[in-house]
Parts: sequence; C-alpha cells; structure tokens
Amino acid sequence: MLIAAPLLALPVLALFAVLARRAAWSHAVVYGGAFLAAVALLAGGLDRLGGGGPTALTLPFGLPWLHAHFRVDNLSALFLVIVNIAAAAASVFAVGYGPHLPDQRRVTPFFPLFLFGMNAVLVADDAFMFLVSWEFMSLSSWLLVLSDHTRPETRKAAMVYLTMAVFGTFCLLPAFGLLAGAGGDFTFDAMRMKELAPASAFLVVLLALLGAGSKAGLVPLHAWLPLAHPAAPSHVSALMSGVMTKVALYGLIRILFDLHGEIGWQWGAVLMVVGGVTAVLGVLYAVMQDDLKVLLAYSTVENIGVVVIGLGLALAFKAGGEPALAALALVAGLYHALNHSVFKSLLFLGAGAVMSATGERSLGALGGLLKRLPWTGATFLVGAAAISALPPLNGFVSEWLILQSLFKGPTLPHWAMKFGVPVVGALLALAAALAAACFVRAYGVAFLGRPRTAAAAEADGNAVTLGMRLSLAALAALCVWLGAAPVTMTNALSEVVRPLTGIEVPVSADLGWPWLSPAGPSSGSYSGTILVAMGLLLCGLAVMLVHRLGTRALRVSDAWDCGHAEDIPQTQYTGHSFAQPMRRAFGATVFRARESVDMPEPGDDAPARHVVSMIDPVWDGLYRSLGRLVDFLADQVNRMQFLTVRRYLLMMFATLVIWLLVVAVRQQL
Amino acid sequence: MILPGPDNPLFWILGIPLAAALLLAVLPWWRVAAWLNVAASGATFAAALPLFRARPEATQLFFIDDFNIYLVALTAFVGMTTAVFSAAYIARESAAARLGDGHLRFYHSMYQAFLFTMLLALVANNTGVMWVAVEAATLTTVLMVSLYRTREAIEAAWKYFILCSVGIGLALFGTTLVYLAAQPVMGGGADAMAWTLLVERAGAFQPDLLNLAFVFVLVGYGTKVGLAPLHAWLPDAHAEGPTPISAVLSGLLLNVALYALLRFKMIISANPNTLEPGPMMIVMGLSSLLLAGFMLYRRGDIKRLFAYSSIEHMGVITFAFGMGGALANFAGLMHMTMHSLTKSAIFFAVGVISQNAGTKNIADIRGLTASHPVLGWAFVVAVLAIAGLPPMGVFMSEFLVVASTFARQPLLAVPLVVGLLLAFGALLSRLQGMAFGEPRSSVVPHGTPSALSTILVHVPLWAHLALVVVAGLYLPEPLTRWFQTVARLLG
Amino acid sequence: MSALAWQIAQILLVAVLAPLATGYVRFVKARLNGRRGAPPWQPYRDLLRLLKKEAIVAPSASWLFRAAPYVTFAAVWLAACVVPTFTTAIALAPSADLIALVALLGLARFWTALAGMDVGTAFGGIGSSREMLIASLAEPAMLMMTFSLSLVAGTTQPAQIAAFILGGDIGVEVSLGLALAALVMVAIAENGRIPIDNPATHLELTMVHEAMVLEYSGRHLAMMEAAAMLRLTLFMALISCLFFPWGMALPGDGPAAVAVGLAAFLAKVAALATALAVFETMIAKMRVFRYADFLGGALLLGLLATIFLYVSEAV
Amino acid sequence: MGQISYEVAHLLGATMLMAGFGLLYQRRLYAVLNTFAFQALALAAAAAWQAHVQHAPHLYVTAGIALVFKGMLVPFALHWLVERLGIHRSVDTALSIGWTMIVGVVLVALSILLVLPVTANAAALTRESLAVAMSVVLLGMLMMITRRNAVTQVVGFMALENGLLLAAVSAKGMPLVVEISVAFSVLIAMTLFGIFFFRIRERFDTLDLQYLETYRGDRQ
Repeated sequence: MLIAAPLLALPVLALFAVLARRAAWSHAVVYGGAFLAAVALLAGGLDRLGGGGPTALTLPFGLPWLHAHFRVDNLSALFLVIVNIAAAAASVFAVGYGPHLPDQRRVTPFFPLFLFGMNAVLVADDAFMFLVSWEFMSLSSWLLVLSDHTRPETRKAAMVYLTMAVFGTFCLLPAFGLLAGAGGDFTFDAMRMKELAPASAFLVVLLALLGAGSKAGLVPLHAWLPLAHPAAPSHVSALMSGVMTKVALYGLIRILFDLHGEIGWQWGAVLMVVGGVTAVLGVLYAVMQDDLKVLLAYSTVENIGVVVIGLGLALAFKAGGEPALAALALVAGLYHALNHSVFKSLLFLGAGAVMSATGERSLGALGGLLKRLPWTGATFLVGAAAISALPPLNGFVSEWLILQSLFKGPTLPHWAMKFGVPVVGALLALAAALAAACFVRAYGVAFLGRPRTAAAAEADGNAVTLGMRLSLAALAALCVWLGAAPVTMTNALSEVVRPLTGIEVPVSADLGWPWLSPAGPSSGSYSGTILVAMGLLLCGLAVMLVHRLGTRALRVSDAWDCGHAEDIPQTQYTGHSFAQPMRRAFGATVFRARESVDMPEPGDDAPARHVVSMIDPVWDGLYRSLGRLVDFLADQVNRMQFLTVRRYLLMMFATLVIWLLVVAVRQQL
Repeated sequence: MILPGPDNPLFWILGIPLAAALLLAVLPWWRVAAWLNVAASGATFAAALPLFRARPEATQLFFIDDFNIYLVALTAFVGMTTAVFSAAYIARESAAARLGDGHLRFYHSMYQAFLFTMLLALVANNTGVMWVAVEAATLTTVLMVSLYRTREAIEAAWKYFILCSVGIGLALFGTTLVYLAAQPVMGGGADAMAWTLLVERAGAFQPDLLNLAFVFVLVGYGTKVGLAPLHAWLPDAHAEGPTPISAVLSGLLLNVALYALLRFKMIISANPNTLEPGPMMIVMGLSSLLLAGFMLYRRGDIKRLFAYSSIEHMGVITFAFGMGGALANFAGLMHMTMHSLTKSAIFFAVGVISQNAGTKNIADIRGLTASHPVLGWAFVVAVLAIAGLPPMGVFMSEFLVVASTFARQPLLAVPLVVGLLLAFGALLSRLQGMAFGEPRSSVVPHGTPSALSTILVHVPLWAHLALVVVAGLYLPEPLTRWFQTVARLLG
Repeated sequence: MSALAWQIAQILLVAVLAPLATGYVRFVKARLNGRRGAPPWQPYRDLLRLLKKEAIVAPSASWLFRAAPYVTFAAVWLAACVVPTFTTAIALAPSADLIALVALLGLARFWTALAGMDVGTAFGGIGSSREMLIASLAEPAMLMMTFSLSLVAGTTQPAQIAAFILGGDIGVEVSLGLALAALVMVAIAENGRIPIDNPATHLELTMVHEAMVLEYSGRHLAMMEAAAMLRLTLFMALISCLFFPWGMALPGDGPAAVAVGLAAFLAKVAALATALAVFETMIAKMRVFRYADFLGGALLLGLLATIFLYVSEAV
Repeated sequence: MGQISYEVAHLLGATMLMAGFGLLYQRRLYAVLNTFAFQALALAAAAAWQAHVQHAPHLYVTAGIALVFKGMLVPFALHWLVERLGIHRSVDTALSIGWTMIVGVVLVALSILLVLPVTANAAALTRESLAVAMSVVLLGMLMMITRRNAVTQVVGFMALENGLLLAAVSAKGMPLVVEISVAFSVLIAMTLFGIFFFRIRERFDTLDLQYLETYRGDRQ
C-alpha cells in the first residue's frame, strides 16, 4: 500500500501538470506531490528493508495470458530507497529551481512520469512489465532531456540517448526471451526455476551486460551518458545520473544474481575488467572536461565502473564457491551504488544551484562561488569529498569495502583471477585517485579563487532558494551519516544479498557496532564513527593549541603570489591548465592528446595560441564508424528508390524464379 | 451461391459501402458528399458491431471466423475514422484549390468502393472472390493515387498499377494451383475454392502442388503487402496520393493483402507433407525490414518516410508469421492491428502537418510541439508508438516477436533486432527534427483550418492513439481468445 | 586500558617527534653538503615563531583557506596515530587500516590542494595540479603495496601485519622487497622530497608542495609545515612498522617491552632519516613531467609485488 | 474424354506457348501486336475446347471475351494508339532477342521441371496445360522485363494474363473463371485508358518509361 498508492499517484500528477500547465503555481504542486510520493515510496522501501518476506501483487493487464506481476523483495526495496532518496531531494530542489528553466511546461509533466518509470522497474516481476517500465523510464527521461529542445546539441544528445536506450532494451528483451524459453512464461518466478542450456546461459549474460550496461554507462556503451545527462535540467540530471544508472544496475543484478542460475567465473572476470576500464576511462574523461555537468556525467561513468567491479567480483566469488566473499563484494557494490546516488544527486543539484545563480556551467566562466553561494559551496564540498572517496564520508566506506573484497580475490582458484584481480585493483585505485584530482579541479576552479566572469562575480545567492538549500543540506548530511555510521546500512544490505548469495555476511559482527570488519577482525577493519570523533578531537586540539601558543591576529592583504600578484582573474589557473599534467601523463596515449603552440611571426600582432587536440577513441572508433557504415549502406540501398518500373518487375520476377528454384530443389531433396 | 439477406449483418456491411459508392458517384456537391462519406462509413462500422454478438453461418461465399471478425471491425473502424479525417482534409485541399469538384466526387465514390472491396476480401470464403476483391481494391486506389495529377503522382500510380497487376496475376495463378490441388480430392466446383472446406481437407491435397501454389501466392499477394523486393510501388503510392488514402492504404489494404496470404498459409500448414512456408516468409520479412531500415535514413518526404515504415512493419509481421508458434503468431496478429491503428493515426497527423507547413518536405517542418502543441505531441506519441516504444501496443508485439525468436532461433533474431534498431534510429532522428527545435517562421500553409476541421482531425487521431495505448497494456479477453485461435490455425 | 594509554602516548609522541625528525634530516643534509646547518631542533623554533606571527589572508580567500591548515594537520595527525610506532597495542589500531591511512592522507592532500587554489593565483594552481597528478599515481601504488602485504599477511591492519612479520615464518620474500621499494618511492613523492619535489626550493616553476602553501603565513603556515613534518614521520613509522617491525611491543607486553619498542622506533626513525638525507644529497630533481614515469614505476612495482607472490607460490 | 480432347488441348496450349516465344522474337511493334492477337485467338480456342470437353457452358463466355476483347479490340486499340501517338515502330529491347529467347527456354524448362513431377497423379490434361500456362506466364513476365516501351510492356502483361486464363480454364470445374476474365479485361482497359490518358494530358513526351521515372519524388 505504501508503495502502490504513491506509484499510481505519479501518473496522476503528470496528468495534472498537463491540465494545469498554464497556472503559475502548478509546478509547485507537481513537485510537492512528487516529493510526497517519493517520501512515501522511500518509507515503503525502508519498511520492507526492515524485515518480512517479499510481497507480490498480480494485476489483470500486461500480456493477456500472463497478467502484470509485481513484487517487492529486499533487493527492490533497497533500490526503492536509493531511487527515492534522490527523488525526494530533487523534487524539493525543483520547486525553487523549476522557474529558472527556459520552458518549465516541458518538464513538469514528465518529471513524475520519470519517477514512475524508475520505481515501476523496481517492482516489476515479469519481463514484460519490467521492459515496459524500463522503456517508459527512458522515454520520459528522453522528453526531459529534450525540454531545452531549441538547442541543436540537446537534440543530438536526446537522439543518441534514446537510440542507445532502445539498443539496451533490444538486448534485454532477447535476454528475457532466452530466460523464459520458447514456452513464453515471462514471469520472473518461472525464469528462476528454469535451467538454461550453456549457450543460452552465455548469451543471457552477454545480453544482460550489453543491455543494462548501456543504460548504466559501461564503456564503450557510455557515449550517450555525458551527452544526455548534462542536457537535462539539473534536477533531472541528478536523477538520471544518480538514480537511473542505479536502476540499470538493478536490472543487471536482478538478472545475473537472481534470475540466472549458474554463471561461470569468467563472466565475473569480464565484469571486473569492464568495470575497471570504465572506471579509469570515465574519470580520465571527467578530469578533462570544462562543462561542470559533463564532468559530473563522466564521473558517473567512473562510479558505475566501480560498482560493476564489485558485482563482477561477487559473481566470481559465487562461482568459485566462496559465498561469504560473494556476499561481501555484493554488499560493497550495492553500498557504493547507494552512496553514489546520494553524492551524485548532491553534486548535480549543486551544479543546478550554480546555474540558477550564475547562468553558467562552464568551469572557465566560474570561480570564487564559495563566498557568494555559501550553502551550495559547502554542500558541494561535501559531495566532492565524498565522491573522491575521502574519509569519513560515505564514498570512502564503499570503496574500502570494495577494496577489501578485492584483496580477497586471489583466494579464487583460477590463475586468471589471481593475476587479474591485482590489475583491476590497480585500475580501481587509479580511478579513485584521479577522481580526487578531478574534483579538486572542479571545486577549486568553480568555487574557489576569484570569479572569472561577471556572471560568476555577480552570482545571485538568493537564486538558491530555501528549498534548494534544504535539499542540498539533506543530501550532504546523508553523505556524512552514511560515512560515519555505515553499520546500520551494511546490515540491511547483508539482508538484501542473502537471498542472492545464499549466505549472510555479518559485516560488522566481530568487533561491535562502530567497526566494519567484513572478513573477520584480523583481516581488516574500519570505523568511520571513531575516525570522525578522533578527527574532530585532534582538530579541536590543534586549534586550541595554536590559539593558546600563538596569536589570533589576522590581516587581510594582497595575495603574495611570489610577488607577481595581478588583479586580472584570468591569471588564475583554469580548468584546462589544471588538467594539463593529467592530460600529458594519461591523455597522450588514451586520447592521443596533442598540444601545439601557434606562435605568430614577428611583427604579426595576432595573439599566440595554445591549441590542444584530443580524440575520443570510443566515439571515433565505434560510434562514428558505425554511423559511417549505416550511411554507406543507406546510400547503397537508397538506389533502389530510383529504379525503373522494368527493374522493379525484374526484382519481382527474380524473386519468383528464385523461390520456384528453391521449392524445386527442396522437393527433390 | 447464396447472397446474404438483410437479416445477415454481412448484407449491411457490404451493402452500405457499395450503395454509398454508387450514390456518391452521382452526387455533385462535395461538401454533402464528405458528410455522406462519414455517415456511410459510420453506418458500416455500426453494421459490423453485431458480428460480435452473433456470427452468421458460413456459406460458400462468405463467412466470419475468429480471424476476420476483428479485421472487419478494424477495417470498418479505421474506414470510419479516416472518413472523418478526410472531411477535414478535403475541405482544406479544396479551399486551397488543390482539388476540384469533379475530383472530389470521384474521390468519395472511390473511397466507399475501396472500403467495399476490402470488406469483401475479408469476408469472402471463396478464394476466387477474395482475389477479385483484392484486385478491385487495387483498381480503386490506383485512380486515387493519381488524384493530384502531378507528374510524380502519375508516375506513382503507373508503377503501382503495373507492379500490383502483375502481382495480382501471380496470386491468381497461385489460387488456381490450390484449386487444382483440391479438385481431385473435393471434386471441383465451388467447394474446392471455399476456404473453410479447403482447410478441413487440405491434409489430403497433393503437397508439392501446394508448395508451388504458395510461391505464387507469396510473390503475388506479397507484392500487395509491400514485401521487399516487391515493395517498389508502396512508398510512392503512399506519398503522392491524398493523405486519407495513404492512411487507408497503409492501415488497411496492406493488412487485407497479408490476410489473404495468411489464409493460404493456413491451408498449406494444414497439410503435414508440405514444405514449411515459414522460411520464405522469414526471408521476405527480414529483407523488408532491413531494406526499409536503411531507406528510412534517406527520406526527405514525410509521407514516403512513413510509407517505408509500413514496409518495415509489414516485414516484422511477415517475419513473425514465418516464425510461427503461439507467441510469434499472436504477436503478428497483434502487430497487424496496432500497426493499422497507429499508422493511420500518423497519416492523419501528417496530413495536417503537411497542410500547415505547406510542404511534405521533412527539412521544412520544424518545432511542431512548439507551433502546434496538441498536434505536435500527438505526432510525437504516434511516431514513438510506431517506433515500438511502450506503453503503446506495437511494443507488446515486438516484445513477443523478439523474445520468442531469440528463444528459438537466436541467429535469426540478430538481423531482426538490427533492422528494428536501424528503423528506430531513422524515425527518431526525423521525429526530433520535425517535432522539436524552433518552429519555422516562413511557412505558407495550404488553406487555413477551421475550428471544425481541427476537431475533425483531432478526434480520430486521439481516438486511435488512445486505443493503441490501452491495447499496449490491456487486451480485452475475447480479442485475446480470437488471436490465440488464429495463432493455432496458423501453425 | 593500556591500549588507550599507549594510544595517547603515541598521539603525543608523533606530534612531538615530527619536527625533530625533519630537523634531523635537514641537519644531516647540511652536514653532507659541508655546511654546519641548523640544529635538529630548529623546526620547533620555526614553528613557534610562525605561530606568534600575524596571519595574512588575501581578500579573495574564503573560509576554506583558513580552515584547510587545521583540517590538513588533523588528518595527517590522525593518520600518524593509527600507525603503530613502538607498540601494536594501540586503541585506534582496529579503526583504520592501510586503506584508510591512504585515504586520510588523501583527505589532507585534498584540503591542501583546494587551499592552494583558493586565493586564485597562478602558483597555487600549479602546485595543486601537480600535487594531484603525483597523488593520482602515488595512491594506487600505495594501495598495490597494501594489496601485496594483505596477501602475505591476510590483513590490511598495520598492527596485524607487523605482528605477522614478527611472527617470523616469513623468510625473505621478493614481493616484500618490491613492496618496500614501492612504498619508499611513494613516500618520497608524498613528502615532496627529491627527486620529485624539493622542500627547500623557492624557485617557483619547480615547486609543488611549496607552491600550494605559498599564500600561507603565520599560524596557518605553521600548521601546514607541521602537517608536512608529521607526514614525513608517518611514512618513516609506516616503513618501519610494515617492513622492519623488530623491537616493537605486542599486545600484552609489559612496560619494559614497550620501552624497548620506543628505543627501537627512535633508532629506526634516525636511520631512515639519515638514509633519506644521504639519498637526497646524491640525487638530482626530476622534470615535472617525468613524475608520471617515476610513480608509474612505483605502481608497477606494487603490482609486481602482488604477482610475484604467486610466482613464488607456484615455485 | 480420351485421347482427342487431350491432343487438341495440348495443341492449343503449345500454340499459345509458341506465340509467347513469338512475342519475344518480334522486332516490330505491329508484329508484336499481331502475334498477341494470335495468342489471344489460341486462348479463345482453348477455352472453347475446354467448354466443350468439360461440358461447362460458362467457359464459352470466357472464350468469347478472349476472342472479341483480346483478339480484336485490344490489338486494334493498340494499333490506333501507336499510330495516334506516333510511337516508334521498333521494339526497344533491354536484353538482346537472342538472349531473351534463351532465358525463355530456361523458364519453360523450369516450369516443366516444377509442374510435371508435382502433378504426377493428376489428369494428363491438367498436367500439360498447367506446365504450358506457367511457361506462358513466365514468358509474359520476361517480356515485361526485357522490353522498354510501354506498349510492349502492356502486351507482356496481357500475355502473362493469357497464361493465367489458360490455367484457369484448364482447371476442371473451376468456378468464377468468367468473373476473373472480366476482371482482367477491366484491368487491361484501364491500362489502355491510362496510356491514352497520360498522353492526352501531355504530361510526358514519350512513352518510353525511362522518362517517366525522372519524375520520381524524394530525389535528393
């Protein structure tokens, strides 16, 4: 009831948004309603997570002989929580943010529908309803991306987005087809019962990986993500990046851990490698970006990679007969999914706040915002630190769990895993470290230093309304809470993974509640709570000591800057210059980044230019060539539109004769 | 040969359009004619409804079974809604002096004649009558395709005429061959052409002759269905004729031709010793799908675009029937219905859109959701529906086709999925270009729409869309049952 | 209860020892260079002097600039508290493992780098940018080292690793040697020592850490300097704890063993500091863009250390 | 029944087939028309013979239609059209006549190969006629494909249709043959009307269909 009622309320809200689109207050009602629905769904999810078996419901629509099956188990409940935390925050944020959009009427009807789609995926219990909701989610978010439809790049982004989404569906659809078998019983229950032939089992995993992976943004299927997520309004970007990718992961987990019976450890290895590559490439892209939202989108790619490493590891452990470790890895992955949804929503909403205050989202146009937007600045800092996996925030806890389980990887008997796991570990560590660099850069350039443009200098703090601040603060608080007191959540997560791995993993049983000690106390433990306490204590001690021993005098005076200090804000380090060392170190090989200095001849008063050229290997290598292939074939096929009637008759005649010959031959056989 | 009497719904279903055709042929006032057209189509639809309550006895000439009952209803329904749309469309064309009074009289008469021939083909129990009806349907539409008398229209009509005439000829040869196969068993005469009897006795027919017959029927009726590489007439005939005709061509005529083909497939399937007709249909279906998928990328004319989309969908449907089995056949039947409703809705929208923009050129149509919000969004919904996105009905059938194909023949599913994706990409890029972006400011519309004509367009358009959305999530129980029966018969 | 007492002792010890260790390194270097040099306790004086000075803050700086020194210092201090120095029986030992340690150092770096950008000068940006590049390779290298140690010892807690190595049934392992090499390289990089950075330089284009703290003065600078000193001590403690734990007291040991441990720790720090001074004297600084090669090497060593484990296992 | 009925039917069928080849062979338009008229007469005779043999009087109607409409009216109309519209009197071939004949022979072989084994237990009459009818159909189509001029294409189509009718009349007891032949007649009448109509409207300068195709929509 706590889940069904708010779920059904969402389409009603959408209808209301259409009907009352001319009323100035309609957006407040819609977002308020969406907030209430999200809170109710969140409560429903938490309630279910608290205990009890799965609840199921069958309604008389959907495929006629099948009906629509819905079911909420712990996994769904967890993802309901993940989705609706961000959804509630985004709804509150949107009340104040909405009026800043170019055309709000193109957002309000689809926002509740988007929430509906995502939640419906989580509760669907047959392949048809799952895919309907899945596509519905894509469709509504596509419309949201298109809300700023007059910009050509938005349209391109939307185009790539929906095409990739449909590609994903066309991968998942056959996967379900194979799981259901020729009999066509598409309920998840039937799929769980079924034994698959080895070839089908292989295909299912491959297709699930392609389908859910394309939605989640795994390299090389990520290309749409950094286009589409930033194109949407920020509160939608927050949901797309923070939450929709999680729904995709939910699909992956549902298929790989629940519906599919036995999966070989090789797939675990594949997932880990894909995850590792995704993580590193994602963050490398991110660190080069100038557009704040694009940067955040690429960082989503990275984090999805991290989660997928956890999932792959869990698969490998499961297949390798180590259910306890599988449970640990899965808990780690799920926790990171939860954390990412919190801090990525926070960051995107922060970016939205920046946009509403300055109208800019390019790092090169920002600077010094921390002073003008203290709320946004402070909360964004929390988000940036959390996503950089810094203790004591939540991002660190999940990375720690993933690393802990990764370190157990070599206990698997396969040599490939023994050698592969360290490599993946190195990739993961590299990604984490680069993420920190990426967010130091983003935060430093946007919020610190001096304003680079008038827009940044005149950033309007009042544009960030109370609702927006509250929403940011709530998410930031959640980052701290999930980092400082992770145990309640990890215990709930171990309930979630128990049916999937067949074993309970007492993440914190050995040492007591403040400590996480996933693989026994002698193997590694961590306590966010104690670190926070100690950190505050030491910090206070330091402050006290300094103030006791030294003077408290403070003078505001010009910057020193080795004596070169200049007033022009352009002399500051920019995002591009910050990224230069990283670009040289990594970009030269991965992106074939080249720098050249264009120095005019003496006497020519044109300015000298420093040009950086980069090539996106995935886009150029895969998408563009695919596009060229389609273009080429379309050109070839298109000739058939311009033949003479005689040639069309010839085609007909040839068809007839060929079929006659085929029949003649087959009759002889 | 007993013709149905007035107590038989078939009398009215066939009689109303026939009488209306004759009446309209002599009626000189086109405004009255347009309304009469609507009234007659509505009456036909009303006459079709009693079929759901009680079906008439099958005779040697006519019969109603689970297969054609809903097709008759669908045809009558789309015929009615298109007539409504046509009234609005014609008014604007006439106001813009693009069509003269004489043309319109001819148009309305032919519209009813066309409806008559299609309904006749659907209810005919005699394979010969069915053939005659399909042929007559071709003739009535040829003339309407060339209604605008432009060079392109005449070229399109000529091509349509020649290709479909040859096709229909081959279909007749196939029909004759089936008769020849039946004649030794059933002893000649009308019995040997009555479908209900043929299907009962088909097990005893000479299987090789049936194989041969199916090739001719496939190529013959397949031409009319628009299967590649027999499709050449279809895009141009759709593009150059008046838009209501495009709507009924795509929405109804293709279905009727496919229906004819499927009736023969049932006969073949009823004989255990024949070769599987499935692979042939699969090949033709896939080739249509892939050809249309690529063709869509190069279309600059909005009507031709959706005509190719019809080829694509006919390909999918044919593929589904070729795969056979309960799921795929069900999906095929579902897809026929959904495609018919959706595609005609698209043509309704396209008709108004091109009248508003004064052009059929896609590149000149921009920002519909901004300039004409209601129409624009309807268009978006319709195109998304035809592109196979849920919750619209086409998704359900595509779901079933792809899922069941993968479970049985994963290799065949690959080209299917590739084709669907290709087509999707093309449609989406065109849709985005037309529906979004800044509207064109320098647009000279064909005539200005009156308030009435706007209503006349939106009512059928949204009615179709509503049906499609509802069907995507919920199919009424009797319809499901009929589909399942037919799916079983199709083997 | 003794764990808590030892913990408090360690907290004070590292804080007190850190300036001395840095001073000692400088002292030895000066001697090696043929100078007399300041006495090893000079850093205490420097810090006190800085504390007494007025702090100057640029108008463009935000609150973050003023908070960063404390946060940085506290983070490094906290990290230094959890690495066993003279005894493994410290209260905080189970609360943070090597991974957390790496992350705590990352936290300090994060704040320092942000502070470097806060005033909005070119040099601060240079420093932050380079620092983050260095970290982006040093951190993984250190995690790989952790990985190999955790494979050897089955744990990531430094205290447990020390106990394991003290346990003795370990012999000489190639991978441990590789891990040590990786850790040393990371330590050099993290502490801004030659060849990565020169702590004594004030030539703008070559500096990294100094560039970030360029705008600091007074007590803020004191905190930053103290944090740097603490970090050096921390790494020395880490190296001795993980690879040379001999002499360290174990849980349950009496005060006598702890006294031995303390003496051993001081001796180890002295030895490492001397080694560092000698090394720095002998080597020249690298170009900025060779950092990646250097640290990539460290990362590779860490990876090799893990993989060599199986090689020796297989043999 | 017996031998005679079979022989005669066989002879008439063969005549039609020969006429089919004749159509492919002719280089002059008028000769094509004459050959076609001859084929139509043979069809009429075949239909009449079947009417006699099967005791199916309605087939006489078919025979009559074939005789009057296709044997006389259509060739005359085409003559008139060719003259009136000043169409080139020579046949414009897309495939040389020699090759067309060879392909034609292959097609006939294919028809026989397909039909004969299939109808092993059918009546001999049906068997033969069916093979011949199918050959005629295929030859007619071949003609449509290998000849460029609209008039020759129409003739090809009608030849094809002659084959269809031959099959229909030969099928013992097949109903609706008359209706079908009427339907075809309407079709042909419309074709002729169409050609004439297009010409009258002066939309096209020639009946060579290549020119028509330049007016295809959607060129880019």
